[in-house]
Amino acid sequence: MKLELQNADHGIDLLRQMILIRRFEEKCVELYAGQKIRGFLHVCIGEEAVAVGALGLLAADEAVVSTYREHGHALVRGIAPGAIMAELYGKREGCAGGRGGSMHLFDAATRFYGGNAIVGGGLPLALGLALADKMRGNARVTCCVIGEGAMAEGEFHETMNLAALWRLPLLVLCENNLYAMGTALAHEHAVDGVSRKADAYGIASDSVDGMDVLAVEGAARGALERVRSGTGPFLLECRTYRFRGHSMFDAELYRPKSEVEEWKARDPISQLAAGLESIGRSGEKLRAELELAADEVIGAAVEFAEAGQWEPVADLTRFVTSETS
Amino acid sequence: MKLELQNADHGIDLLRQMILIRRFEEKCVELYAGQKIRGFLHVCIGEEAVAVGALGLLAADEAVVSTYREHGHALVRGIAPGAIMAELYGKREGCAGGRGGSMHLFDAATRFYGGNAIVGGGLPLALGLALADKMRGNARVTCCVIGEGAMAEGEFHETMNLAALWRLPLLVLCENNLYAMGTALAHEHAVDGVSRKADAYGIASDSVDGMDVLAVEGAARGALERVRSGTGPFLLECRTYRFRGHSMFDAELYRPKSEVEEWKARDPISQLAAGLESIGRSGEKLRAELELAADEVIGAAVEFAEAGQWEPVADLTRFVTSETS
Amino acid sequence: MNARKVTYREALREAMVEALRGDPRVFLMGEDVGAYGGCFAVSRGMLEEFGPERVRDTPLSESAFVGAGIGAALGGMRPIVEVMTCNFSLLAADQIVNTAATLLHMSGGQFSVPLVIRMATGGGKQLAAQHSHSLEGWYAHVPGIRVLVPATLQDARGMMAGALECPDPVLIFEHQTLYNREGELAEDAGAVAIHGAKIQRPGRDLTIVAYGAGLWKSLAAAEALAAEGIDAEVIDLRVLRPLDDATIVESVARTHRVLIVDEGWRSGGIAAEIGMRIMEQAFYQLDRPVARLCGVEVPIPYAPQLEHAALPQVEGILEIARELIHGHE
Amino acid sequence: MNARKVTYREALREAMVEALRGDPRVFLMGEDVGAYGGCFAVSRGMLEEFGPERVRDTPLSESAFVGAGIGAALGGMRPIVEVMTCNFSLLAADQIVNTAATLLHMSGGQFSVPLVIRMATGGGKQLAAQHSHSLEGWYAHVPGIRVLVPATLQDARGMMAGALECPDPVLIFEHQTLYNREGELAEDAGAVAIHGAKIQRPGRDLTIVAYGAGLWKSLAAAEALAAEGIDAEVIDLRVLRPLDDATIVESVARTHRVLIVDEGWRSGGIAAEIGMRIMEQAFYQLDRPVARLCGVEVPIPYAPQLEHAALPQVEGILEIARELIHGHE
Ligand SMILES: Cc1ncc(C[n+]2csc(CCOP(=O)(O)OP(=O)(O)O)c2C)c(N)n1
Ligand SMILES: Cc1ncc(C[n+]2csc(CCOP(=O)(O)OP(=O)(O)O)c2C)c(N)n1
Ligand SMILES: [Mg+2]
Ligand SMILES: [Mg+2]
Repeated sequence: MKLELQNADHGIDLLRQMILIRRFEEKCVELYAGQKIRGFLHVCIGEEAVAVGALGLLAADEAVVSTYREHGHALVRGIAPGAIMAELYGKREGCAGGRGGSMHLFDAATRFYGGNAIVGGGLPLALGLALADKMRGNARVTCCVIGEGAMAEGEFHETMNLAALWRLPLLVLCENNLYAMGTALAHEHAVDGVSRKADAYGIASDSVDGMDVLAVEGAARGALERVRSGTGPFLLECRTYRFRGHSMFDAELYRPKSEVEEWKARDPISQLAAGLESIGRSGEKLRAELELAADEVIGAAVEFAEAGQWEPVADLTRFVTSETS
Repeated sequence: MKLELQNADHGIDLLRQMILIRRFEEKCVELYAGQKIRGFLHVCIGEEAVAVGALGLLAADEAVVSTYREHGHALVRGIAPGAIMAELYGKREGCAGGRGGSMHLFDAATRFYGGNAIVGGGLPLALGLALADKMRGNARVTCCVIGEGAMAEGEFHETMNLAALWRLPLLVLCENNLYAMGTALAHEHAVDGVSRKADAYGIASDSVDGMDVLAVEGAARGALERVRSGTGPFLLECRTYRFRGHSMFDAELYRPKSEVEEWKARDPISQLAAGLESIGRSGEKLRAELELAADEVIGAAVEFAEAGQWEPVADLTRFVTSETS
Repeated sequence: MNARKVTYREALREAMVEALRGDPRVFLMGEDVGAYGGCFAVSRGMLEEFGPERVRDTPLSESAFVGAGIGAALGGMRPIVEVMTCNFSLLAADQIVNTAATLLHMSGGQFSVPLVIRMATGGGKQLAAQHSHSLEGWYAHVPGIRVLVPATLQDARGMMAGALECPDPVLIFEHQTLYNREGELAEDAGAVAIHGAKIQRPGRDLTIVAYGAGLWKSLAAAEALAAEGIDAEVIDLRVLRPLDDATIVESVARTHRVLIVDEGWRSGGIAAEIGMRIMEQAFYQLDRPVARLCGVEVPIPYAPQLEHAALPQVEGILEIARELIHGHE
Repeated sequence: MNARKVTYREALREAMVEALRGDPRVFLMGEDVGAYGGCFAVSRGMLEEFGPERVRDTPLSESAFVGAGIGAALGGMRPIVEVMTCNFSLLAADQIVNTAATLLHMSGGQFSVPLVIRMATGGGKQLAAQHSHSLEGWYAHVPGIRVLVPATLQDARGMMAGALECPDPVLIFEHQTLYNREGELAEDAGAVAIHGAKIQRPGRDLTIVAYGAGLWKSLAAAEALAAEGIDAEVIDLRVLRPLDDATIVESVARTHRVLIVDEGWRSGGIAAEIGMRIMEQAFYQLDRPVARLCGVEVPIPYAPQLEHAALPQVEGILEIARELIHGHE
């Protein structure tokens, strides 16, 4: 963890964001047990450094296409915690009007294009967003977040090839948490890592420790500069780990407890807190304060969600097609 | 063209096969003009060295999965020319009973699994054939022939990854003729060649001059040895060229005539004939003899097809599902 | 109003050329739309006028380039994506059904997808089982998309403008046997509605509901029936989703007898839906059960006599029409 | 004959275990069937018994591993491929429709494809639009495949054996809400036919045609109707392709009134096909038009009240049944 003294404030901000995500999702797990949240719920606990380190660098008008494990991405991109929580509740005040739920957060204002539950399905969509920008002369980036599991889908291959052929401003951000549900990396990919995959398309790539938010930020900054310079797409892999099961229905038969414990010892939040400690800020005290602050935000979000309305059943068929007025 | 004296007979046999394919397809073009053959017709004129050099090495029980440009493959694998021609006519004596036509030659006896007209669609099927062999302890190879265009499809990626993961006895034989219909290589693939593509899966690969039948044979022999040794799949690229349009409906707007002429100067048949000449056999005389012999075979095939029957319309719905007796 | 001779293919091209000229957001993308001139020569010449950015050749990557169409539409463009035939569109079925069709709803109305996808459909050219199927009725099952089946030159010329204006995904199915069809088109032919069926031939004795290539077979049959004293009304559906029940039901209320002609496979095809709607809305108007003439349930074979037998033909229409009027012999 | 308590999930597992024990050619392949124990825990424990070759975890590559199932079937194996939900099967739609379903015919009868594909289907668990759709009726449109929809424990236990014996591709749709369903199963429960519908409750006043999760809703409705003096017959379709018209038509000839319950989207769904078959074969037996209660035509939303409203429910069945008997109020 390379934290410099002059960056302490920035470090604290990163810590704040990671803690917000962590606490938000811990709350989600609790609410799921209480059946306030239903359906599938996938949390990114343990992986917060990726969302915060990488997506935090995007400009306000840069687009994100994400997966079903996207609460962290949505929070970093600035969707209101209340709107996210209301969505998880299925309320009309949710950021997708309650129609999407946990796997389908959407927000036009922050250009957050889901929340996609077809693994790899967001890649062609992100390709198209980048294509539109290129055709319209916009230098901005589209960032597509995928898990390493998605790299086995044909859509990954087709998208990489097209993005490279057309030199599109696309950043593919791979959260490699070593498992696709219960399938370990060694059973997913004949070749580990992204560099040889990227090479196959002549795409620049990088791989970084996804538990170190500063490292993620550094790598993402480099990747984004490159993409914004117009040389084409970039594939950035962050090696990370989910501390919890794949979803709320996971017996975790496929990995040893000890492995989980090893990775927990590298908790990105603890690491950053320790980094702050090492430059003379009280990491643990900060952490406690930030947790309190986060809990307040989350409490308000829950209240907002609780107070939200159920969409009237009469509106069921709204938005199947557009309402042309 | 490295032809050794002691191999003259083998060289003559290769020449015989290439000439049979060439003459067969020239006849097809003629018959198409005469409306004896209908639908889509894709000939491999110019590319004969690949079929003859590579597929000629397969053992009798090794499977082939091919494309819609497969007459040459079918002939090399030993499907009777009459059965192929009857199929092109749409007669019930055809190797697919007239239901398939030019794009869908099939033959159980020679383990010829199509004749597939979905570009890339044969790859997963070949993967499965190889998987069955591996699970049943058969060391034999399944050979999947694809065009370079197919390498852009997601199925290529998924199949490569799975074949490598599972170390399956699969030879992917890529006929790279520089175009997918009218789309030139530079618009198909961000990266040319197969080595970086194969690397992405840790698959062994090779690329060879597809106009030189002996070179093809040499490369294919190496590839097949490797696959049969149980180390997993192999990707072999043969750089070749089709002298004619993509199908009978091609205005050839996308490539200069001069390019076609350059490649015609490298005609695999002429090259082999010259090679035979160089070791003291009269290449041109041989060629003329073999053409005569081929024409006899083809004449008989056409007769067979002409004499064939039209499947009664009452049998239309046969073979939609199996007839369990 | 002057008229001129054009083909269906030319009418489609004119519509696209007009769209690309008129709106910088519109572009055409697909396999071989550019240098090759389009696999059915629909876009020939367009690369020269609009350049490779706007007439964009893609590699063989149906899922990615259809999905890229969705993304580009979200990004403010108005893409026309060409998929060579609807058979190949199955490689992009996930993008069409799971993404294009759902995005507006899943996002609570935030993200509409103004995407147009054109594809060839249908049999009759001996292209066999992987190039000849009719999937327009199948896609019409999916909420969130609109399905157009232009049969006439007017619709080939005029539907594109409306499709591009539509905020939602529009699938256009062009029957392979129609591309060479020639006819008269008004000099100033332009946009037509992308909703609603149309009575192409009024009649009193019987309603024939058809679309695409089936329309022309139905009109030919209607002529032959007229000679026998049977006056058939022929409806061109034009749009398979949303279906225009009203026009059909209104016709049935007059004729009391219906035949639906649909090249798609019989079981679970669009003909069944139309029949069911008639049952629901005009049961007591029916003198006889609704009849349908569909594609035989078989992967379309190559052999000409088998392919012919697998598809609805004029003769079959005549037979059923006579039976509907005169009863079983 | 002893009976025991089992769940639908266990019944499915038993059938697979039996198949793998009994035939070395049978193996199971799909995402997370092994180490994870199956995404719906159907195959839990099977990896331990049969090892990673025969309970084969695949990467996320639906098109390739479904296609590999086709190839392995051609190569002499008897693969069971699991696709987690039918929504994801659209990524393999090309392999299923363009290859598995056509190969036998295209090859003139030479290559049959004895492949079994299992997938979860249906809504009711708030999984939203990319995990909740019902595509079994959609697939039933395609010639060359067989479509099974086990609703009962007997069928969950017994259909696999027949599916594996079938020389052609068989798709099995398991409704997500049924996995936890518990009931009695005979100690020696085994193979059942993979053709034919079954009258699950005889009745005289009205025929309710249902399948999958809809069967249970229909049976519950029939109980409630009985209390009102309406005696409903409930038919479990069991197989959507080929459809067993005969059983339906025979029932209609007795009851003269029909309601079809189908969770798939209404337009162009399997309910339309069933209605059309009744019209074609039993028009003059109908006292009223055939009614259908289908999934509302909307990508299934997450919110519970919306999802509930989007799917057929007992209340809706009751309403339509009453109307069929008593007429509109
Ligand atoms: C096309 C598709 N296939 C299967 C699934 C079921 N599924 C959901 S998440 C998942 C694993 C994805 O792994 P990865 O991409 O590594 O993301 P992670 O969950 O690890 O963040 C699977 C198999 C799906 N949603 N979509
Ligand atoms: C999935 C699919 N997409 C498009 C087509 C139309 N098509 C037929 S051949 C072809 C080009 C294929 O090129 P390549 O793989 O290089 O083979 P070649 O024809 O050059 O031998 C295309 C686009 C198809 N048959 N299947
Ligand atoms: Mg993962
Ligand atoms: Mg090629």
